[in-house]
Amino acid sequence: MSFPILSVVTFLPLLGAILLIFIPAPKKNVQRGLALAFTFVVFFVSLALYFQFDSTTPEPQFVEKAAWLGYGINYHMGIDGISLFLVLLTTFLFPIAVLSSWTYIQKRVKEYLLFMLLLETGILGVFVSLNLFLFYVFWEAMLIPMYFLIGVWGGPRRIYATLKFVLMTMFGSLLMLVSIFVLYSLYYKATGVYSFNIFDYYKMILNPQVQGWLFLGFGLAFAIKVPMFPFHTWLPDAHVEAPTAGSVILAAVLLKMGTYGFLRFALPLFPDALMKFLPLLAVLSIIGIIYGGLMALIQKDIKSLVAYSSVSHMGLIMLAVFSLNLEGIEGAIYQMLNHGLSTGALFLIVGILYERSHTRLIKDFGGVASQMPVFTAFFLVCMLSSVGLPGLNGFVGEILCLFGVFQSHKIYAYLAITTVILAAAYLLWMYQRVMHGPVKNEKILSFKDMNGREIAYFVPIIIMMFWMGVYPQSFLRKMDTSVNHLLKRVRNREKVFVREVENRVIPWEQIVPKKRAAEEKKGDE
Amino acid sequence: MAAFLFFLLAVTCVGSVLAMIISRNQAHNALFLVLAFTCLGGLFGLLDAPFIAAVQIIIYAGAIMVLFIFVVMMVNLRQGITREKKKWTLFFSGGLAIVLLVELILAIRGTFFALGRTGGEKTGTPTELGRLLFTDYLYPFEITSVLIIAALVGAIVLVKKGAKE
Amino acid sequence: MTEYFWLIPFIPGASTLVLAVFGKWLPKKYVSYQACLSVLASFVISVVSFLGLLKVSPENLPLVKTLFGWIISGVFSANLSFQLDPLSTIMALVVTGVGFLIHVYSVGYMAHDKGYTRYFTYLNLFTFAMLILVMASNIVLMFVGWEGVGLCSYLLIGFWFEKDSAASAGKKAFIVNRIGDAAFILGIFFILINLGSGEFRAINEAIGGGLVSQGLATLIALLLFVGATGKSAQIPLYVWLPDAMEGPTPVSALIHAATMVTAGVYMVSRMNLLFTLSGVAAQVVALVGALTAIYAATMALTQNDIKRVLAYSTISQIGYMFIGCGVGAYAAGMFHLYTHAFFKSLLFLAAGSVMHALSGELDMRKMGGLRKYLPLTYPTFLIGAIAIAGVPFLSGFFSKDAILTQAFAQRQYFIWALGIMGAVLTAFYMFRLIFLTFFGQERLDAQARAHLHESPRVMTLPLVILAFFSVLAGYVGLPVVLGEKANLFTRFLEPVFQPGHEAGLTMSMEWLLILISVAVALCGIYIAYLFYLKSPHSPHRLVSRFPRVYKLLYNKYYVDEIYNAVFVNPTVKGSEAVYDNFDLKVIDGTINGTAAATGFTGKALSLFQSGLVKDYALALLLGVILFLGYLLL
Amino acid sequence: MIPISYFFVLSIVLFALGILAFFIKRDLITMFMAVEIMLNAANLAFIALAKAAGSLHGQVIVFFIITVAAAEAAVGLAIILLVFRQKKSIKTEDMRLMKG
Amino acid sequence: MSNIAALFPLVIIVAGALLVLVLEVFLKRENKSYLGFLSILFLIVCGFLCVRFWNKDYAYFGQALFLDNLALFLALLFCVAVAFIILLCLKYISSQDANHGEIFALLLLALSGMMIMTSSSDLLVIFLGLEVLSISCYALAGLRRKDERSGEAALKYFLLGSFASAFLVLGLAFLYGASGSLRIPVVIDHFRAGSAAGLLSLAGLALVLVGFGFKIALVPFHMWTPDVYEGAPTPVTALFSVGPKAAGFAVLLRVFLNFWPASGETGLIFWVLWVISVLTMVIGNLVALRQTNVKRILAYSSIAHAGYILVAVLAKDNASLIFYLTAYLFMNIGAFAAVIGLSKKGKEYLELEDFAGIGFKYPWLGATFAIFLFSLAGFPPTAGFLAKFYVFSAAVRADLVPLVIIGVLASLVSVFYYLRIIVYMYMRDPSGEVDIDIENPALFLVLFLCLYGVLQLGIFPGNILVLIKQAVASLPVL
Repeated sequence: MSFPILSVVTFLPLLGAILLIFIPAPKKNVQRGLALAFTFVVFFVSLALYFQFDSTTPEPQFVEKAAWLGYGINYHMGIDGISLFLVLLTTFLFPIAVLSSWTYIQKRVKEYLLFMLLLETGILGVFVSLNLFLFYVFWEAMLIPMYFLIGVWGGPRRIYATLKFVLMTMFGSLLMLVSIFVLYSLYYKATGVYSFNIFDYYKMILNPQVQGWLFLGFGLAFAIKVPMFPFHTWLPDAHVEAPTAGSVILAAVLLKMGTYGFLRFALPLFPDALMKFLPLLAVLSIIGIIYGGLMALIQKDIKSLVAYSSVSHMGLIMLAVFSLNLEGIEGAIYQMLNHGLSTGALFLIVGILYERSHTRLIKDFGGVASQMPVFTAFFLVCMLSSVGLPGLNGFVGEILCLFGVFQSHKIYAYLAITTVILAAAYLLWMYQRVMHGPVKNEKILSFKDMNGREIAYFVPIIIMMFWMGVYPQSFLRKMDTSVNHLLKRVRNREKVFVREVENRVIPWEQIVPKKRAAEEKKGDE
Repeated sequence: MAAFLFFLLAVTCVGSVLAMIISRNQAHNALFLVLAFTCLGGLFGLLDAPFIAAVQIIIYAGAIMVLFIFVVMMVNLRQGITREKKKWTLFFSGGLAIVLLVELILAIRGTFFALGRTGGEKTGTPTELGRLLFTDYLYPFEITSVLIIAALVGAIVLVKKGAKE
Repeated sequence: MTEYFWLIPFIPGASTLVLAVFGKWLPKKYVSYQACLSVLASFVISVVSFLGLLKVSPENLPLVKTLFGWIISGVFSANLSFQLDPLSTIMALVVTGVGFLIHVYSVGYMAHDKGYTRYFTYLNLFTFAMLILVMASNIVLMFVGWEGVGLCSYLLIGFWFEKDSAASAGKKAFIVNRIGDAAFILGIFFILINLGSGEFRAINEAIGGGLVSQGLATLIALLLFVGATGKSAQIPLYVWLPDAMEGPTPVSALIHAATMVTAGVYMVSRMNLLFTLSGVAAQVVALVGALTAIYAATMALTQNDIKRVLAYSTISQIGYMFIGCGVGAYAAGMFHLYTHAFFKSLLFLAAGSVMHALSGELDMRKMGGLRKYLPLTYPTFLIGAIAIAGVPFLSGFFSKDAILTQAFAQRQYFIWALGIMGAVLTAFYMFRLIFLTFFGQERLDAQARAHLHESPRVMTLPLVILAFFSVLAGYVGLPVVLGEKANLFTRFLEPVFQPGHEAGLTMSMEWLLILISVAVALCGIYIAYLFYLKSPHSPHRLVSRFPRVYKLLYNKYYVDEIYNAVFVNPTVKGSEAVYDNFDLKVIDGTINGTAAATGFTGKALSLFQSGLVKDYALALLLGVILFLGYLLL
Repeated sequence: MIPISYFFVLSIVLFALGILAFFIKRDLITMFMAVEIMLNAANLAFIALAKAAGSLHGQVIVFFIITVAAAEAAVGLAIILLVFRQKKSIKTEDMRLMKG
Repeated sequence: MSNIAALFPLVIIVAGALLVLVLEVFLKRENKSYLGFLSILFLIVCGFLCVRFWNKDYAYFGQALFLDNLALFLALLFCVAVAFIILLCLKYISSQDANHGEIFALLLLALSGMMIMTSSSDLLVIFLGLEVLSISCYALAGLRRKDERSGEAALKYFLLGSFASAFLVLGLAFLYGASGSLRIPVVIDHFRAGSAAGLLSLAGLALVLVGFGFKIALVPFHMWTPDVYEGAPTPVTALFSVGPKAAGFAVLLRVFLNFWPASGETGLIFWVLWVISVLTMVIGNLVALRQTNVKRILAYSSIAHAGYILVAVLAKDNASLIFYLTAYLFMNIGAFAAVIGLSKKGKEYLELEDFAGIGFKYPWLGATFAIFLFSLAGFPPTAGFLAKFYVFSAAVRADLVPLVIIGVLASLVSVFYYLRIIVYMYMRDPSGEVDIDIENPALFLVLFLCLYGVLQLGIFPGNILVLIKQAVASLPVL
């Protein structure tokens, strides 16, 4: 790859932000247009990643490496089957986010868009960097724009929410920083070479004691980000207060950084520690699933309801990650994308309602469906995709996750399956209270149905939902090699979760194409 | 004889310091201080440092104390200022001072006996010191000039009557 | 053109897509044509493929068409692939056939509804999903259809969402179904892991190859059956079906009588090897079926709402089907499913027509003596009633009799007994319905009375056709007594159901059983006649005799109330309590508490910053002393 | 001849007394005097040690320290004067505009 | 090599000071600022010399004065800092009536003091340098003669300073008594030998440490800091927070870094410093939490930063220490510059409430201030992050993991109060009465330069790192 596509994708938004500075404040539409244009370009460029991605090699691709500060601190980027789709998800959602805040944000548009663009750069950087230092830089830098987005354009309790968000996240990530230092010095002492290169660290075999501590350091940071059960309370606050686009990005992409962190760092670096903590983590995830679901059931604010539903969904994703088998992890990654789409979409829905009614309390709605038929249709699809209805994206991820869990621990699966019921319960109930029944008050009578812009940014999401639900092959196949590779790395030190092919009936010939069957074997040896 | 002199000076010195602590009148304090410093000068003399002794008496007992007196006069408070009333501060600081004393004694106890009754017989005559001052200690000597400029400027800028004052 | 059978689901699917996207701009007339014709088209194809299937030799069955790999990851693999075999063909025929008629009926019934297009979109979508369900060649895809029909039932029940009751009913249906589905998914997982594939052929081969232990079979079978109880409204998950009557009547006819609710039966028959392999599961199925049959029937006795009566009767009839499957007479079960599809949808549509006539009146106490006003509705309704009551020479008689005979033959006397009792009740409540509605004096209120009219042709025509089938459909499955080869239906299904060891019953025994069931039916009808025509006051006497029993039945055994008290309310209340006391107080409390404590410490420390030089010096001195002290000691 | 260590001890005693005075007195001028005492105590130590070491360096250093003391005195008294002009007081406890 | 040239930088600065003093007499009040430009001129010359002398290792007066790369680098740093301060003063002195030309002279003298401190290996010289610095600082603190706070600040600084230096002198006496000299090499050799007078010299070392600890505001010798910072004229405060700290740490580097290998007794000092750095980080940050005066907040934050830097000392990582000082110089002076910017004639806005909403009202001022705060809080991609990063990673490499954990948690606390300022600037509605005269090119020049420094050091510090490596190369590596 001569063309530094990853750098371009990552830093184009930054460029846009810089340009934005020079547009005079009154020209709001120019600013919006510029931001939109940049996010679009980024998206189209990033599409190239998908098409040129070579799904046969687990090695990182589109690699860019350049010396930076020395002492192992390099500018090192690259993506594999795991990060590819997270990058795409990000670039896909940002134009939508910008569009969604076209009229929603009226004051300080310029700064708002500025921070959105900065945020995109930060997030993309996290997903593409292979150098731990670079990763951490983006991981932290990303907080700043989010801090402003919530704090400046947020709701009444925005300051509390944003400080809580930043401080809790930093609490985790600072401890992670310490662990990174320890890794760094360990590697140095072991080899006499300074390196932050994640692949160098993969080569290290640490003693379980150390692994345990380091895993705690990393794990805490990611667990807070995800967020896993006891660390989840920043999420509802942040979501409720954040502006629509903020919530969308927060739910759709930021949370994935936690799960991604587990996949990229915590699992392969500290397999022994992972095995030690696995039960704890699994239990926490399960609690998250059920707890989140129950809390969502009784929320009075739609946004916090969706927020708690994310807690539940992310719990399932984490559980699937910890199932440590191909199905589970592919399901987890797939579910990350789904959650990104459907939860993001749900927040957009809430945003649309909010723009019309300036309230998010469920009790203030009722009978909206009769006023806004088109909106109803979109809402319905998004909700169902979040419920995990077959034919829509949610189902594919959910069933793979559950299947993976089921394979490693039946009991976990029995508990996790409740999400199927809970999700239906809280979402349908909310949907009924908001959309159905007689028209609640005359305010609702004045609601206008979705306008062209809103439809315009919803259609792509809906299309993606169906596509991912009907033809997941086009995504799953790109992950196989990378995930297998990851699993090999985890299992090489730990045999517990290795599944031999022998004790299974070889799948029906037509089902598994020969090539995949071969890979499957490779994966398991 | 020397011993008598030493004890005399030491006692006067300490005594005058104590007196200074007790008295509430700055002017008296200043005078007590002059006395103490003079005694110190004497002690320096006992330690074969006649030149320093002279400097001590001239600069301190002379210059600095005069400065003090001036200030005292400018400030010129009718009634003196009693000592600290906050019991807490008093006892605490007193205690700490004693502790420090003990600690420092402990610190020097190693050298206490190491130090012979008499050191070398070098006497700090002006010529001797002058030679040192302009050879080994030339640089510090230069620096002191800077130091004094700084002090000068500082003092002036702080208390000079500005145009509109 | 049999090989194009995979088109069957996709024609309504395509129609759905068109209606969903462009429906806003399409004229009503066009909508109705497209909707009906799409279903008709798939019906035609089904017929063609059925005829084609007759020519295929059993060992080449089933025909499979794989479109593409759908979800494939590791061991988890599911294709988008359809299969054609007698079972799926019959289902396809029923779905498309009855479906078509109901579409046509709906054109009239919904003519004046503002959600016309939406309605047909849903209806097509349902047909699509249902066809996927019945034609899927692997269990995962089947689950897709399974959920899909669930969704459609949700949408159609809540079709008039302005009514809170309708909305809640839809939600209830979906969630209750979800409970079953959770178990279903687990069943799927077990199959995938232990049998290596979800393809029905693979499953059958695995079972045939003895790869499945009995215990495992039982486990899977039971899990799947839990799913079935949800979808097919059996104990304990039947509660949603009565409420489902909130939906438009044709919907009740199509989804909640003819097709969707019988999906469970279809699934069990599809998995017949599994259930047979584990005797226990089959036993459970039979028992649940029998209990449901009688239980629902009792509840049907006291209802005054036409559609609810029919709903309970549906539940109980499905119970019969499960009895059939449970006792190993899958063919009989399917046979009853097939006949039931006709007469039950007939009944619903007729009921719908009655409502239509009475401008939406449902309460039987406000009807009576309608037979002269509804010249076409009345006879068709009657036919349906006779058919379901099990009067000889109508379809219902043959199928129900086949089931009961098999039950008896398998020495399931208890089950059989329950079945017989159920039969009495069935006959009774059906004719109670008839008598209250069409006979006796008129109890209509004025305005309903004012524009009382027979339904338009487009609605009555389907009634007639369905009535026709309700009479004749049974003759494809005559009882054994009329000759070994008499039962074409069973023979047609033989490739799917390995011929269960045919009951070694003597002819005389068979005849006896038949007589019994006939007698039962007739006496049921007679009691109804006594109660509701001869001496209209006897019911009240009975009620006043056993007020408790009546109240119990009238309130449907308080099951809804119990479920609410035991499951729903505790969940909600508990969650609220946890949210207030744990989430906000404990977790958030900890976080905010930490923050506050830190701030407080800072405040406290800043008190030392008193502004007094001496205190500062004191601190310095203290530092020096500690420092020295540490060094010296 | 008197043991040099006596001088040494004396210097430390003076130092401690200086500290004591610093804390006991309430007027800035005398407090500053106390600091001067501490400095001189240090000087005495220097001289004594120089004597012990038999070198003159100590004395030269003391010379410098005296200069420093003088300089400090100049600035210090200027500051005290400044403060007195502002507050019309030289009590320490009046010097707490800023705290916390 | 011995060369009279080694004196030049110092001489130039002092000469500058004198010239300023002379001219001050002839200038009218309104164009005192010429003096500022004049002194900047001298600074530039001095800086130029420092650059020229790089790698030359000139020395004079034996070891009493030598310009190794470290000394030069620091001198350069001080020149930059003082230049910034002077730029900030230009408008400030006239608008906040501290309108004395002498201020520039004093600044230059303070600079000379710092240079003396950092370019000598003779404790006596260092002490004298320190005194030059202190005395000019005392004067500078009191410059706003109309303002009681200023006077009070000067007083507190002076009293406590002289109190502390008394301890320093006693410490020197002890060291002298133990080793017979104040030349650092001699003292060290003596330590290495570990003679009978071990305790004496150890106590001496401790007392000297106290003296310097006072200058760099280590807990518990920090009490003066907040009050003095609050009272002193803001540009001067900026200098206080950077100059003396850096000089003091440089001395620590020279004097104490060399003692570590002689473990045993001096090992004790290591642990004392460990405790002190913990206290400094924790207390500095905690007390800052509830402050409402921005200058005070920055004061406490500077205490906390001293703690971080001390971690570098403990980690014996000279390079990261110097880098931290450099980064800190830019971000802290920048922050103070922003604070100064928020003032109008005769009025400075220093309370948090005054900052409400200014972020959007004065976008450039607000944005730069925000960036400096983020840098102080240690967010990437700013110098502050990289500085903390180097220090803490060095500390981990030196197996000080617990210290580092405490450090990062302390900095988490710090994040809160830095962000609190930003909360006021951007997330509160402006409180009407704040209006400032934005006409201050010099200030914006400083802001811009600091911003540049912060980002350059945060993203591409390459060259600076090379320089720093060369600078610390001259230190004995142990």
